[in-house]
Amino acid sequence: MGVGEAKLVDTTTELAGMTLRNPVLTASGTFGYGTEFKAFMDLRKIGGFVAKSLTLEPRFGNPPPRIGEVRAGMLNAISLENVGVDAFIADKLPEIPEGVPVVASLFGTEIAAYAEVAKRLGGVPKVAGLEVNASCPHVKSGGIEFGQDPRLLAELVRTVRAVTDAPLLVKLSPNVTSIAEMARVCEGEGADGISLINAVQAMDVDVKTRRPVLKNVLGGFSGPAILPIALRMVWQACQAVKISVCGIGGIMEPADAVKFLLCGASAVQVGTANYVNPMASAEVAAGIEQYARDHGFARTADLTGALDLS
Amino acid sequence: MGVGEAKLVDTTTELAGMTLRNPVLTASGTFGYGTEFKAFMDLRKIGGFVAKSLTLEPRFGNPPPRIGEVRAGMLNAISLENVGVDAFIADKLPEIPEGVPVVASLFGTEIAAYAEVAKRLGGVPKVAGLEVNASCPHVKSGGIEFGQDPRLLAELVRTVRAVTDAPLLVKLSPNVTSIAEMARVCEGEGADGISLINAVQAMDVDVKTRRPVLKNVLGGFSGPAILPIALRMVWQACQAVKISVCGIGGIMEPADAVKFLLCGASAVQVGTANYVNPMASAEVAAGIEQYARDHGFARTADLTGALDLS
Amino acid sequence: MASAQAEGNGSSRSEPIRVRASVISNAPDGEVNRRIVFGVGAWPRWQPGQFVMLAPGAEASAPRYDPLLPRPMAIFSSDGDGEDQRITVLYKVEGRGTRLLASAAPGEHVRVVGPLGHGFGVPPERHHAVLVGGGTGTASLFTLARDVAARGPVTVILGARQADLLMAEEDFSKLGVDLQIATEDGSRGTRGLVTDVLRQVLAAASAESAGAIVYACGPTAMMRACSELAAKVSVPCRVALENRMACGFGACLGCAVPMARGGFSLVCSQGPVYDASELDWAGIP
Amino acid sequence: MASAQAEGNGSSRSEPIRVRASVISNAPDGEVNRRIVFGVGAWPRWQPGQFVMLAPGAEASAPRYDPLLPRPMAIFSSDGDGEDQRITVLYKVEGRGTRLLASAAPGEHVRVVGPLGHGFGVPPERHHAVLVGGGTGTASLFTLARDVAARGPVTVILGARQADLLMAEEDFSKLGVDLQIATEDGSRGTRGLVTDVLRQVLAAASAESAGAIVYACGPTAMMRACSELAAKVSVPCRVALENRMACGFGACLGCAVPMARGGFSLVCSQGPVYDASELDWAGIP
Ligand SMILES: Cc1cc2nc3c(=O)[nH]c(=O)nc-3n(C[C@H](O)[C@H](O)[C@H](O)COP(=O)(O)OP(=O)(O)OC[C@H]3O[C@@H](n4cnc5c(N)ncnc54)[C@H](O)[C@@H]3O)c2cc1C
Ligand SMILES: Cc1cc2nc3c(=O)[nH]c(=O)nc-3n(C[C@H](O)[C@H](O)[C@H](O)COP(=O)(O)OP(=O)(O)OC[C@H]3O[C@@H](n4cnc5c(N)ncnc54)[C@H](O)[C@@H]3O)c2cc1C
Ligand SMILES: Cc1cc2nc3c(=O)[nH]c(=O)nc-3n(C[C@H](O)[C@H](O)[C@H](O)COP(=O)(O)O)c2cc1C
Ligand SMILES: Cc1cc2nc3c(=O)[nH]c(=O)nc-3n(C[C@H](O)[C@H](O)[C@H](O)COP(=O)(O)O)c2cc1C
Ligand code: FES
Ligand code: FES
Repeated sequence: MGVGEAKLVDTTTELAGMTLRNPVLTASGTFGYGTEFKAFMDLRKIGGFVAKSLTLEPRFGNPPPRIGEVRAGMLNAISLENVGVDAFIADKLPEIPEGVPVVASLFGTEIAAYAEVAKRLGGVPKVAGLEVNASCPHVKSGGIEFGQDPRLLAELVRTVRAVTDAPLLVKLSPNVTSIAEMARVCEGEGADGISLINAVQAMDVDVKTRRPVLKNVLGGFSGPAILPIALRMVWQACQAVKISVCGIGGIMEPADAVKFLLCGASAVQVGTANYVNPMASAEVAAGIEQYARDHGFARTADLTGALDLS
Repeated sequence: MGVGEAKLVDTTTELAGMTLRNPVLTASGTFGYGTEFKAFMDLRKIGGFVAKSLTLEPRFGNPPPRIGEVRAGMLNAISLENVGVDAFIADKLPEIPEGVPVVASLFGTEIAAYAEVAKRLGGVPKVAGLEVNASCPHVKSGGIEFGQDPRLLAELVRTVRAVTDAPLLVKLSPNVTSIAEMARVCEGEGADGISLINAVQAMDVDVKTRRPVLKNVLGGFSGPAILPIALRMVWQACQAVKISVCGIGGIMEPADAVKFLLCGASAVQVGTANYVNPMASAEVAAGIEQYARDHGFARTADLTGALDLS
Repeated sequence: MASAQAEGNGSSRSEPIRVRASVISNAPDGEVNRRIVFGVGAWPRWQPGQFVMLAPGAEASAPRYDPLLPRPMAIFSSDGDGEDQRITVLYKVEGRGTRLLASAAPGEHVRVVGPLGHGFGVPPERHHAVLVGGGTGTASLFTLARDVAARGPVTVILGARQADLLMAEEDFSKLGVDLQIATEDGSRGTRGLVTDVLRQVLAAASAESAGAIVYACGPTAMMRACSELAAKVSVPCRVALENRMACGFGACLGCAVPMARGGFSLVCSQGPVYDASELDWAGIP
Repeated sequence: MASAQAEGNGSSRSEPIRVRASVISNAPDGEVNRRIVFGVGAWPRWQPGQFVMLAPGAEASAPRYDPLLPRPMAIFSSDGDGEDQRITVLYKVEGRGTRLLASAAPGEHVRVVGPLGHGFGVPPERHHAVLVGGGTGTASLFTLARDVAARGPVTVILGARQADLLMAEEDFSKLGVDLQIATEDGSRGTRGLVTDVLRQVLAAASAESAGAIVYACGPTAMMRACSELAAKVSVPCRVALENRMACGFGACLGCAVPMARGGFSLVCSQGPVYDASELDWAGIP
């Protein structure tokens, strides 16, 4: 780059039919309903946020302990806890400043419930798009997750797709043999994009008490430790489908986010990092722009898929 | 415990029909052929070691870079590199001191080759047992791993079982939707035990060069970061089968190993820790004994499954 | 939903901030505990009972993500003003995070988020405030004790297994409040539990006209016992819980505790101070 | 299989040890590089070209596993004897591990495994030894230079992009050897590459009766260029490779480089010193 003024970088991002200010969102369940972060940062510094997954009715979560720390990561077994879709629309959305795209995440134990939540979110102002949470490793819903069975997943995506025209992301579970297969299912059923990964199913034990760290025994593993798994899955998904991919997992610093973009993601979500540093998402967004500038990219969108495999 | 002399703890371990001095082995591919560690520790301080996976013929591995560091872990794409089963028997085994049980790990791209390696290891002195490596996420063998497909896995275990009477462990891949299913397949086909987990398929990117960190792009993720995933899978496998389970993944300290035992493993394998601290395995073995003593267990074997779920 | 009183405070609460705090001193405080003083610049107004999230250990010359999560710690006290404020935290070295914190040297930096949560609130007019601290829970009570000492009668009961585990005894004794100590092994003060002392104090206080109020912070079993004693004599009891936390400001839902009325409350943002009667004690770890 | 000469050394090599080394000093060395001196107790006999694996950063008060792997570093020099030996390492702050190493204070401890690998070996009788160091590769050559200076003619050529990146120039100049410097920007010595200097030195040396031998350590491209120049005038060339390593002692197979004859060699245990002709240069990262 020449001397003089630093070139302006265009950070506009297209994700699953949404146009975002920049490629950084925050991940469902790690950013509350947005309001919790207002003290720390201007929400307009990021591309948008994905709200805590919503069910039809308000739900309580698991009994404590719900979280634990592991090396370079954490476990959680929050489960379904949320205010319910109606309270979200009535009480939470109005608190979000204008100009902050909200992606509503939805979740249910039956396909019909997913569809009903999607319907209620239809046409709601500020809701820029939907994310179907097809994975929740810690819910005792009697076995396999939607995102672990290609037929279940297909039916879920098809049903939700039928009731909404909103930009539709499907969030995939990492606890599968082939992420590419699951990605293709979503594409085939008309999803506009996929988000991955959700937390990895995991467990920890307290050797002092000889008890599981989580009351629920099993939980979801998130944080910097899982980044290499997430990056691999995003890479595999990007090879498998043409719809947009949103990369999630272990992003702490701008360089982490850049890795996902280079592997083919159009945008990223920052999760656990928000707990460690409530300004993390804004710092990641600024850092991606800086990276693009330093490496001669006029648009952050040009980073997508720019991995050098020569 | 009373005052006076510290009670002696019995560390004898039964694993898949082998009787070991203590429940700590070293993991295949992380302890070379044993000789590399002689300068640092007395190999008789551990229960035994699992040698680098062997193929019928000597094989070269992948071109460099083969390794990379990630948060609390490392990636590797060594691939099949090994001296071959015959050179192992002729050149490597004689270098191992008496009284050190060696578990020979075997590997192949076809089932027949696995069986042939197993045959050649039959009755070889010092070889206490066999471990079938059913997983190797970085081998470009044209797709899915043996350990990712229940039918392939069943055929593999059945075929090897038919040619050997040696204690037979099957080492499982973590890159599956249901580890319990794979564990049951092994039990059903007559394996004496299962070892898990192998490295988790993963990837990293160097943002300075915009290239994958590994020449092979994808590699296996190991080290402390993966412990919570390994522990979960060991727990699930122990719920699913009655044959013995050997826990592997991220063990750095004695407490880590104790977690696997509490979840139901009969023994453990120390892997990546050997690189960071070549005495790690001996220290883990001593520490498990200490833990048993401090917590009033007369035998380390009593730790197996002693998780408190009340 | 927090208790009514905590909510009251809530409305006037300052917004939390995140600062790169400089370690001014970090030294043993007694034989087991440690006292760390941070320079925090322009620190928001805070209420006794509020807490901070401290990064585990000092900032390194390169980012390290093991351990990962910040640790919740009560604000023991603060001083200074304007751009030059300091906060003090008293802590016990428990695990990896606090061990690393113990080695943070003066001049090093630690990331601090706070003040967080709701405080104890102020006792009703002329009520006898009885503060009961067990172990590290004591730290949450010091500034409360100082503030209420100016308003009416105060008794502080501090307890621990043995004398060297007592926290901040000297600080409390300088406040000139009625200070009573209980240790299980009798190595200091009464031999026995804080609840043995509390029983007597409440009996005496019941003779007073304006009534009493208990503030307790310590192990769950201790707080529960305090709340039962207080309930027996119809004295209100407020407790400050210490639960595992990831964020400290309501984003992760990790710190939830079950409520008597059903459902959960977030200790970090709706607590950590509760009316003891609000909680489902059987479900609190 | 290592080269014949390295194997020769191999047989007489000491077994490596793992020590908790104490940092004696750790200070800038020039404007970019740093010099760290460790107390290592009874350190085994070692050969120039051998290296150590250093834990990334000083031992913390609690175990931390990020970063995880030890870092390979050449032994620059050693001194002391018996139970009281010291080793010196010169390093450049590159990434997280070396950044943490830079903040290791005197009195802190760093885990060190070594000495590892095979050394350069000794030059044939009366040969003119030409040592070429680029960047951090220079560190591998210092003790070799000192040792061969006692045996015959020596030329040391050190290069870097610019003057402040040069490593250990003063140490070399004190050896009284023929020292030549090349910087790409001409800020010190000849403007140009070390290979420009090497070409001239080899031309002059070819007039000598006993012949010459080149020892090179630095970036892959530099070593490759040196080896090609040497090959042209039929002078043997030995190079010390710097590759990513996990273990440093032959256990992980992570450091493999392709050989000219096919197959791979482990840089840590069969190198890091090779005859340049043995290597498949196109496949070395
Ligand atoms: C609101 C609040 C105020 C507190 N105030 C103080 C104080 O003033 N002084 C003091 O010494 N301690 C206080 N604690 C307890 C303190 O947070 C823990 O002792 C500390 O987190 C232990 O961290 P560690 O790294 O040493 O332990 P580790 O066992 O290594 O921690 C592992 C994880 O468990 C969590 N954890 C472990 N023990 C506790 C615990 N008892 N409570 C909450 N989380 C825990 C850690 O935060 C971390 O996430 C307070 C806790 C809370 C919730
Ligand atoms: C035999 C040998 C001797 C060496 N001697 C010296 C020396 O004397 N002085 C010196 O400054 N450097 C030396 N190096 C290079 C030194 O090892 C790297 O600069 C260092 O590992 C970088 O670590 P980091 O944490 O700063 O970088 P990061 O990029 O954070 O490291 C990440 C990982 O990559 C590896 N890595 C990164 N760069 C290199 C590299 N250039 N070579 C090998 N591994 C690398 C690290 O070891 C680590 O595993 C030597 C390397 C080898 C193999
Ligand atoms: C405490 C916690 C709660 C979560 N809740 C949800 C949720 O409600 N819905 C969802 O889709 N993902 C949820 N997640 C998963 C995250 O959105 C994200 O996919 C995962 O944490 C990996 O990203 P990270 O490593 O950046 O945290 C949750 C994660 C955590 C840590
Ligand atoms: C460099 C490297 C090479 C490995 N080679 C093999 C192998 O040949 N056969 C095998 O079964 N597992 C191999 N593994 C996997 C380990 O045996 C072990 O299952 C895995 O690393 C997880 O354990 P850890 O986290 O303790 O390292 C290898 C691991 C590493 C890091
Ligand atoms: S600690 Fe995160 S919600 Fe309370
Ligand atoms: S670094 Fe492990 S074999 Fe060379």
